[in-house]
Amino acid sequence: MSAYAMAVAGSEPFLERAPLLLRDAFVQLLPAPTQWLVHHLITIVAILAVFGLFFAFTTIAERKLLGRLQNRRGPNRTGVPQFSILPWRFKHTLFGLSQPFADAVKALTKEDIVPAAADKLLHFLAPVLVVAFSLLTFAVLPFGRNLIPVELDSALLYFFAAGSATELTIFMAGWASRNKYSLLAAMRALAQVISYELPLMLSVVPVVLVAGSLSTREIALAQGGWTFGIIPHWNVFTPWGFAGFLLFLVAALAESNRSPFDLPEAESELVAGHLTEYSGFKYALFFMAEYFGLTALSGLGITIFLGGWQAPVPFLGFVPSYAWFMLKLVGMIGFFIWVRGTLLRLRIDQLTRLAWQFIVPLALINLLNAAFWSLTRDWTGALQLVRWVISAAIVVGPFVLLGRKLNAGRAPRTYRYATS
Amino acid sequence: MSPAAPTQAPAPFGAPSGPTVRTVTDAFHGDLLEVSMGPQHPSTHGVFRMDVTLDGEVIVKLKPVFGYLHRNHEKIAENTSYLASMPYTDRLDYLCSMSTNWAYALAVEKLAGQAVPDRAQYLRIILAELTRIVNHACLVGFLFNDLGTSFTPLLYAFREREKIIDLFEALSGSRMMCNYQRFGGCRIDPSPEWLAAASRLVDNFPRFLDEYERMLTGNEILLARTQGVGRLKAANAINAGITGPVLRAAGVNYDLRKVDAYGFYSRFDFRVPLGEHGDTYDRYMMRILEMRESVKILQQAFRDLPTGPIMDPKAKIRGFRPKAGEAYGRLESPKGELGFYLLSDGTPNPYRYRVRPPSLINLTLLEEMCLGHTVADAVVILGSIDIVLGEVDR
Amino acid sequence: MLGSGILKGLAVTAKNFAGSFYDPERMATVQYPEERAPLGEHYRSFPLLVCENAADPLGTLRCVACTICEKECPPQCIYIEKSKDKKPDATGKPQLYPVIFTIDTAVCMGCGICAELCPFDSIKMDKVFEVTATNRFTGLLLERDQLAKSNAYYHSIRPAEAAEVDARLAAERLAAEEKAKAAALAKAAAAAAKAAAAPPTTPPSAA
Amino acid sequence: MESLEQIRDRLLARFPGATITLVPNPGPAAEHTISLDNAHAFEIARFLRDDPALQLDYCSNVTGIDWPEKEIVETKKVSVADPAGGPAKVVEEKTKRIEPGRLEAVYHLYSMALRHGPVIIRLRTGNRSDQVTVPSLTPVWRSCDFQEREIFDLFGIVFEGHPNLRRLLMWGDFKDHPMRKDYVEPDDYEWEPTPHAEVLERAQAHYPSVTPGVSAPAQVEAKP
Amino acid sequence: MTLALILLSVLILGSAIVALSLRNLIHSALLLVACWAGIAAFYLWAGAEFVAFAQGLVYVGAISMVVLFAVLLTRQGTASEPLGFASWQRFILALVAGGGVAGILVGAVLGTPLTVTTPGPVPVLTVKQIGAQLMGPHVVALLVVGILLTVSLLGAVVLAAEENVKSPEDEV
Repeated sequence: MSAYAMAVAGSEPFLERAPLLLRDAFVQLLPAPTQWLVHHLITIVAILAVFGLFFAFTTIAERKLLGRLQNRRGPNRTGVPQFSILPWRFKHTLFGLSQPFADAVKALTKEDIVPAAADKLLHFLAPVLVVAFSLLTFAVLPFGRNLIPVELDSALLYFFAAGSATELTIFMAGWASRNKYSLLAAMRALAQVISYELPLMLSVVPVVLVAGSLSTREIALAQGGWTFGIIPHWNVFTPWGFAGFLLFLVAALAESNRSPFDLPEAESELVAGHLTEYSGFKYALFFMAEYFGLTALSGLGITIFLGGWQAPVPFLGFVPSYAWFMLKLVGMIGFFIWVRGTLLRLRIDQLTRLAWQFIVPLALINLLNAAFWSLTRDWTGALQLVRWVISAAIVVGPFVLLGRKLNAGRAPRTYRYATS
Repeated sequence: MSPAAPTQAPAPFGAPSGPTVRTVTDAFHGDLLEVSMGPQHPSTHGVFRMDVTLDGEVIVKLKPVFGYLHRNHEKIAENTSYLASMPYTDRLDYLCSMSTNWAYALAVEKLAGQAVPDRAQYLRIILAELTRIVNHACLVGFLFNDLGTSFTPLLYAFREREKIIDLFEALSGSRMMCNYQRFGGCRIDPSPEWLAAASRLVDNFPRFLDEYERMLTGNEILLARTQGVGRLKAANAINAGITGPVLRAAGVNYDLRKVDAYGFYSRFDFRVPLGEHGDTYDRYMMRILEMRESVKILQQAFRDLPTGPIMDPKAKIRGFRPKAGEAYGRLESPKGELGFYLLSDGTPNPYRYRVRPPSLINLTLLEEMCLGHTVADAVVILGSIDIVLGEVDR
Repeated sequence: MLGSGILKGLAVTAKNFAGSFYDPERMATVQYPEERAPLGEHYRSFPLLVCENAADPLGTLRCVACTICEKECPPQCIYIEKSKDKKPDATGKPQLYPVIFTIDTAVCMGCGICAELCPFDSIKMDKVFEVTATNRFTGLLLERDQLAKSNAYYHSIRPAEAAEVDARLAAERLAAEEKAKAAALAKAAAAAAKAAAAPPTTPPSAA
Repeated sequence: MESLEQIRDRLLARFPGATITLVPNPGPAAEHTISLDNAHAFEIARFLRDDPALQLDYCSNVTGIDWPEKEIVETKKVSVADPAGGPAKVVEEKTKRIEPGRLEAVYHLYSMALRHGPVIIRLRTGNRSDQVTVPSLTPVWRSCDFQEREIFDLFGIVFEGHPNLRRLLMWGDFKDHPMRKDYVEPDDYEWEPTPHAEVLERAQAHYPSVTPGVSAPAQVEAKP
Repeated sequence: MTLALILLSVLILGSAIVALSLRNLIHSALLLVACWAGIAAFYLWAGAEFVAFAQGLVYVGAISMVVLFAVLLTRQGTASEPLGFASWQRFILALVAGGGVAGILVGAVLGTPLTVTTPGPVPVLTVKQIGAQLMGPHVVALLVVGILLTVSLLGAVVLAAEENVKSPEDEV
């Protein structure tokens, strides 16, 4: 709570403190016995509102970004609704930015279809639980220097515990739909989570090792400072951190069922996978949970590899920390969209093989690498360079070797031609 | 020996291509999953259906089911005049109406013994090769969609296809249902501006192909998903009548443009790319390489295009009645050997009109290619065969 | 190395992302209702019937109800009923005319074979592609009066082709007139000869 | 490639009991065909495929043709001797004969190995009703698989020895064979609103209350 | 506090009992997950944050998946068929096994001297302290567990790495 006390004491710029001051000002208006409850409620409402809106705009951003990647424009028609009761007509399409609200109205007004043979209870519970679980993970993310909803000592553990439960709901959805495609999707979701839970955690463990803490706040704080006043001390700018970040990205893509690991939903194979029998608002809930999960994982990635809420360069330190966090979040999600716009989907056996034959060994090696890094913390000068080289060699060598083995026998081919 | 009971088991029913396959009898297997993929499935390229039996995700049995788009095209054609069937041939393979038109015109010209002026022959080759590019670009795009991209390669391909389709529209009046070829020539003479625009487009096309290949051909996921998947052995492919790029991917050098040298193809210098493994990757690469060869043909055609009439002056548009007889005309459509068998009894309507659809016959070995692979692979194998349901079901 | 192909792909999509903002070669989409791609000279949608005079569309239809289009139409979407009487056409020759001429645009596939086969240059292909109706039977079943469009309209949508048709028709008309003139002349000459000539002389070798 | 006559002679030498006839094609295409008898067709097909000089390894196209029963009027000029002893008179004599109907399967064979073809063979059924069986060549050329099924479906030729003879395009319990010349279309599909008299008549026969200009389903619902 | 404890107990015991009585295996498995989650919540209530999250991560996140996977991959026989003698045998076996475990647990609980102390300030155990405990007095146990897990993990990797069937050269 020292950070909080510091913030309230006013040793930080006003913008940095503004959200807390706003909350406290509101809380103090209420009678004392309810204050603790309102205090937490405000946090919850703030997360819901901010990330709800963020989700809404992520959907449109994804569609527009994908559109641009594909040389289209994306949705650009939905603007200000035209109510005839208004005396004037404000006609602007707002670049289609109100598309998510139109989508929401559509999803809410659509008929909710439940298959006759479905397991009605589970079919209903799945979308509810998936949103719940995906929202739980937001509790431990440090959105700013002082903005951390719950400070937990074992925050990372909590994060993974809450996050892994979402796959369970995908299974529930797939199994309860009584649809063969959904069932296959449920199996795939289980296989995927069994394969990728481990690499995801293993890719994070080096950071825990080096930072010496499971707390997200501590990890973010540990990445403060700059070398030569320009290179931030983010974990991603170390050899093991970079490798860990890449592994984390792959595992996060798999964990959040994004392309190229969108196997449960594989629309070209399983129609819509576990979502085949969902419509209307239940479908929207799944959609929402998927984006929440993506946002949370991106947030985690930012916290543990990209310096959390820290500013990238010292002279931009005046920008409030939560703005940096959001900026990085937008960047991460943009990257995920970019990947989705480029790559094709793996097959389920290749997916598991990638996890067990490539990512898990590499993550284990990277753990060793991090151990080496933290043991050689006091190497300076020329030794610093040696440390870098050794550390880089520890990951690059196995990467090349394992990569070669993984892709053995496969290469672009040359072809012969017949002229007659 | 009775023909009904061949004692010696013939070769074509070859071994499946995947790793391990359980033998499935028709008896009930409790742990097998029967999935009817289609007719409303995103990746069956229309209203095609595969009744798939799965062991986990591995296919142990696959039965293609046809006919959802059947409209008895042949019967309709037998009840109308020769010319009135021409627009219907557009609807067979609706992605490549120009070459389908040509195949029909070729068969009718063979039936009636009609000549085609030089300029029309060149125009036909130009349009057929543009169609080949359109088809292959579409196919590759759709194949990548089946492979799970979020439409990006498809839309890049469609962007380029759009430019060619615009040319078709400017020339024939319609983007896809061109109805352009006539018995003894072509319908409309392209303007010099059209030819210049087409030539410019063709010259720019390799740039697009380069970018496309840079984006995808070396992609590790593509290699993993396609190499070694859905292998086809040359001997079985020949026996099953598989033609076109699918056959050539298996290493058989059989391209009707070279074999029959119909039209003026013998005047052109081009090569036929041949695969080695006959897997999905080879089939994909065949399309890319054929597009490159098509560009070469087109450049030669634009260079050498003669002037002159586009219609045989002796050709009859109204009251066309070929002499009694029969003819089978075939050409290398982008999907394979497209043939028209016509039987005339001297009346204005064909007595027998038959389409030899490459899409349908290329599906003959679909089950054997898919056995032992997963559902995801089946979708990709089907995509790499390149079918159009308008032609499969007719 | 593993991943190089993926990185190349990412680079290409990034290039396309950037290109979509400035390169019209990449961003080929047209914002349809506001912008429209130009229609080619040969673009075709549904048939129309050309008449000579916009003021009197039904009186100057070129169609003589020969029903070639009805017979040749592949989807059989044309229905024609011939008139009992004859009306003079543009050249003054008495011709039949269609009492009923309907085209079911819901069935029509726009192949253009009717326009191609019409010996009287009467049926031509329109370029209007935005055809919507709330009722298939009243909105898409076009009657003769709806199909009749003036020659000026035909010129406006297909200038080159219309000019060619006009020239051909004018030539035909000229030829017909000349023939008529020659026939009239011959007749007159014959009459004159008859009047002038004495009975025993040989008949004039007119024409 | 050998000429068709040479092939026939070779086949006759190889299969002495077989009846193999050449069917000429009068049209400009001049693609003449060989007609095989059903008893030997399978063996001959296998021979054609495996013969090193022919190697017809690729069966491109298989199609059916329906020849309904048809009355042929032949006019023959006969010189009749004048009973009175005058010069012989040439009299036209008309003979009517009924040519029995049959179904025919036509196979277009090519060689991919030697790049020649086509050799076209025809198989004929006895009639169009009860003797509609011909041997299946699918065991020889797998490409006949779907095409023979299609012919079975649309023409009703039964291919004996086909491993999986089911309807291909029509649904399983469909009764007739649509490509036969005497096939009558059912009138139970939704009628087209074109004012063609015969379409209207047919529609009215099926839905008695149909009037042009009103959508059919509405009228059907309105029926008592 | 007691209300929370009662609710948690109801959740844990209720879901466990219902899970036992259901015929639908998937439902049982999902209720088991609920039971585990309840136990995690109980740990949290008891102030053992680390154990609670570990319980959630391991049981809710991982073991539940394995259980579900096992249920889905198990061939279902004809369920209605009475097992007869075999059933009795199993029942006795289950009784012996379950009773043994229960006996040991009860013995352990009863054998522990539960000295009820006055509820003073609960010491907040940080992860660091737990770590220090594990790496200090209990290092042997930790090492043994670590080696065991590593061996099983490596075994899993080796099993996965082994090409089960070499992609055969037979083609269609």
